[in-house]
Amino acid sequence: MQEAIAEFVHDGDSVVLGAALENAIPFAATHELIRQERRNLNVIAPISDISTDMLIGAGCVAEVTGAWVGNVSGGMGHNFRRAAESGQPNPIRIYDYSNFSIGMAFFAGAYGLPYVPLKSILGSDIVKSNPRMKMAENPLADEPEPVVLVPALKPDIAFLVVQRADRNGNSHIWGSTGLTQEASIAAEKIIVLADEIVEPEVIASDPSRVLIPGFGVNAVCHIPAACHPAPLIGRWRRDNVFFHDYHKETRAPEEFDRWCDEWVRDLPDHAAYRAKLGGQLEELRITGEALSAPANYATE
Amino acid sequence: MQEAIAEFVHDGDSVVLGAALENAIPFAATHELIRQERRNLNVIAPISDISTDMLIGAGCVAEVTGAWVGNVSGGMGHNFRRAAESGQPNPIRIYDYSNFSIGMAFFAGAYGLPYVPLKSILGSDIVKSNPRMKMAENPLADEPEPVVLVPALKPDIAFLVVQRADRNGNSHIWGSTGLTQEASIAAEKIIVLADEIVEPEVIASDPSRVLIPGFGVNAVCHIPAACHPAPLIGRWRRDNVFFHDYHKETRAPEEFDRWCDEWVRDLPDHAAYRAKLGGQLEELRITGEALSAPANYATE
Amino acid sequence: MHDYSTQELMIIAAAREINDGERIFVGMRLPITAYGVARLTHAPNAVGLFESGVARYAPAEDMIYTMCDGPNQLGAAWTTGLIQIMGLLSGGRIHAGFIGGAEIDRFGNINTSYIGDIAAPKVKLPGSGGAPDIAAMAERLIIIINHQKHRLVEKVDFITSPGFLDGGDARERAGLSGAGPQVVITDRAILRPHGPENELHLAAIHPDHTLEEVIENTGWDLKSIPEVAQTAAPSAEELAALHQIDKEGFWRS
Amino acid sequence: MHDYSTQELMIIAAAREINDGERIFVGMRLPITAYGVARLTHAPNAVGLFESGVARYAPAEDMIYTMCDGPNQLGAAWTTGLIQIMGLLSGGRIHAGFIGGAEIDRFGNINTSYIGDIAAPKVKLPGSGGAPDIAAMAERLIIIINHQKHRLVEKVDFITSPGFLDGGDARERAGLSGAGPQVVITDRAILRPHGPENELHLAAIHPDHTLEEVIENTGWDLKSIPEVAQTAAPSAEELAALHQIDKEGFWRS
Repeated sequence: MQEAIAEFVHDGDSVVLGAALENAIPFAATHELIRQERRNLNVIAPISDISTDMLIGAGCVAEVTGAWVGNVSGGMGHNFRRAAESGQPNPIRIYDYSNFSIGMAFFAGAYGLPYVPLKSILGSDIVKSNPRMKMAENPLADEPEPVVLVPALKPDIAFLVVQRADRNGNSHIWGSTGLTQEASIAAEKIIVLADEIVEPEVIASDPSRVLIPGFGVNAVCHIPAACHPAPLIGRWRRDNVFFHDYHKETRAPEEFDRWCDEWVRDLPDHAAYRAKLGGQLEELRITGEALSAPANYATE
Repeated sequence: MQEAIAEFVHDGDSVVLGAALENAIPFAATHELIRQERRNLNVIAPISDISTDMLIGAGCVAEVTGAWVGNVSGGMGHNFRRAAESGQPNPIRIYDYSNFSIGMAFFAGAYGLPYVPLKSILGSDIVKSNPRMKMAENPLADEPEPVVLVPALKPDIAFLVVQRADRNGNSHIWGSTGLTQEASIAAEKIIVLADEIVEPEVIASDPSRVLIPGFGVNAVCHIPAACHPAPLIGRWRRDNVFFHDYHKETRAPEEFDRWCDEWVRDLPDHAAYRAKLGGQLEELRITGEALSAPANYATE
Repeated sequence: MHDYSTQELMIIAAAREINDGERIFVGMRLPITAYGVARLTHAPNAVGLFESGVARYAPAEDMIYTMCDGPNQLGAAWTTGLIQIMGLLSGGRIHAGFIGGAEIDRFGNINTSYIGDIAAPKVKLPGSGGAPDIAAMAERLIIIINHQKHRLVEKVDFITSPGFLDGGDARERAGLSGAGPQVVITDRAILRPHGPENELHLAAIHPDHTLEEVIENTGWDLKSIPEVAQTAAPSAEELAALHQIDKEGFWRS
Repeated sequence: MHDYSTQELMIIAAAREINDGERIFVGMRLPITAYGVARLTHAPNAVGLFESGVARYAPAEDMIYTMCDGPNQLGAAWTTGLIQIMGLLSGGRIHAGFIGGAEIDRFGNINTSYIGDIAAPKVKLPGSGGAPDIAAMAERLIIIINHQKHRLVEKVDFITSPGFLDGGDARERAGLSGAGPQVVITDRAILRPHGPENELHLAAIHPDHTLEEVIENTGWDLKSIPEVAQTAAPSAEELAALHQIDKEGFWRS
């Protein structure tokens, strides 16, 4: 993943880090972006728990495009608040969306619609505060019918965590996926963080479980627990304690710096992060089985 | 299914009969609509092979909304041509779409967008011939940028064929699905024709394979091979001979009438149809296994 | 002292707002428990939806911290994408949704975005999530909020999620299809819109709370509906259902 | 006599239009075989897409009559919905697409809808399918059609799928992003757009066919590019690949 980020992510890029809401968040990529000191990123995510807060604290972020930034366990994200309220460590520009409107903006970006006319964001001041959105009337309606025009979002790069992928990036994902498919297809480049690398035959045995086919993927990295402390269905439970600790240990800028040194900057890579977690991570590993009923694709 | 159609489908309704293109076409429902002599239907389907042609020949149709009407094996659909060219057995109104534009019209209907602005139908005379579509400029663009506004389609009822469902309508579908999900959700009512009825636990073992959840379904009918002569992945192969025979045996109105008596009107129900097919149907049954790799949903 | 906590009363009051067979946008924490109580008592056929892409019949069997946690997905009716689930809302298929907030005003508008000036906020709140979409498009909106003067304000600094906007028919004129906030459940009382202005009025006071206290803790000049009731105490059945769900007594204290 | 049929020559000419690594919208019949030949020869990393919701690397192993048949889905790279697959086209991610038609005109516009008047058509053709979307949005359009005077016409009665519209920069002015028809492969010749008008010109004549015959069977005054070539005969490798795919010799006769 070091090489993939070095090659594909540039200062100033718009980066989707997790589009599945509170699960499958690519924290391993968040860490590596901090270690490689990327700057002026536009972080795009509907909700990515503390991933966005970490990047802001580490000074990587110029813009935030999203629906919610914080710590689902602890409430606020301290770095996000500091940046928004007092420009520390640097001011950030915030583009507010609701979950459905950012979803439809990704959808439009993925599938070639220049914009979408939405009704679900009517009445919200988000329409006034986000300069990308515009009020209009439905030109096809006989009676006046207000709509909000939301333009397509086309990020530079999307990181996604998947349960399993083959070496070519063909990926299986299950459980709720939030905006994973739309955000990834809308992005110019896709980097897959696979919890497990499997033979191509495993993925090909169930092409309907493919959310992102390999032909659109720029790099596949095998990183177990890349989602930690977020959960991944059937693989890893959520590390609730870690989220609480982050909330307690990042109240002041110098506290965040200490946290970030300890958990990110002083570690060479995600393997070292997993080693540091040790038994705490092993306890989150899902070892039970609740298997899906098979689907038959036979032709004769 | 007789009861479901008697209760839920009325003369003049707009009906989606197959949205998965050339597979999983609900021919069993097509037959029953003919037997119950529904009239003035607006048949909506991107491509439904000979289903639409049969309904037109039987005098059930006033309007056709779709992208292609014919016989994939034989080319033209004779009844469709007769109705369009000479108003036999009755004139029909045709609303032409391309596949993507009808797909996005269903999408808009399903998810509450009043219309969608499309570029993929620019330059086609379909925009001129279909009065529902309208040329416009992208109001968010700095330079003039033409788009075609396509309004939402909200059918009265959608029939869909699924590989398996539980008694509450929770349904698993796999293989390519065309517009099944969007068309069904856009419809006011959904009737599921299940090739197999399984215990709820089977469906619940894999909620990511659910395309249509049961809480939106108005009726579930257990009809094996409801798709015949179209294929259903992992269940039934396509009956190519049947399509060819239909093409040969429906060239003139009286020929179609004979065909329709033999295969539809003179049969009381789909069980009788399957019995009439006998060994021809059994040869199409898929008995082999090419099973999907399992997905794990365990939580611990 | 009662045999139930204030939070348990709030949960049960929220459960009573769910009708059988309805599709409900459930949030986390208190509403998810309310949904569970409703399913076990008067609404066994309700369906719960979560914006991440989950629909469930029975609520999750184990404790969940986020809607994406494993137990909320195991045995779900549907695990899919956000657009499929929130699209049902946008498509007008959802009967009711729960939301909370940092501030609510007398027309039921909710702020979860900015306290103070947008350009230089005194407090930057986490943001909207899917709340604006729920507030705009669910047939009914159910709001849960703590009853404090700085939370129930005359006018919110920022309308994240629309209630009745400026009141009267402003909501309808803005093109919003859902009926808007039909109930606000606090730790002291229950408010409901009343009259042609659709202003939130006091509708019921929880046991052991007083009119004066409620008025004092409300940031606008709170009016009452003609006959203010006392919130009905939880029935034995309701409490049993709640205890069945809240095995560890998380909401009891 | 050659060791290949006209249809085999057309398939191989079509295969040569596919570059390695490209994403190709494959239609049924002749193009699907061309895609298979290209994968086995010079384009082993091409990806084939089918509008019903299928993407494949290797072509189907067994004979298929429709893109939805089982063998086209078994072992696919992706079986999904139409919007996901055609959305890639609309999103500008597709390098080339194949379409056919009942009529084509000198600007590469294609009719598969109405012969004669729309209101009272002489022939009602089956319609567009996804062809307009492919014609509008694929980077390049590859057209295959039988070379007959009533098919290659001065002006089509109805533009189902846009080529260069009225010629020149009309296509660009109409807002279409793809480069339009880059080649028309017939059973007699190969045409390509040429000159500022983007009119289809004769680019190559198949072996055993003559300039006079091609002109005579074209419904407009067909001009030629400066140096008209003879279509290169299939190489041994190309024919071997074709025979490997077309085991039953369906295209040989």
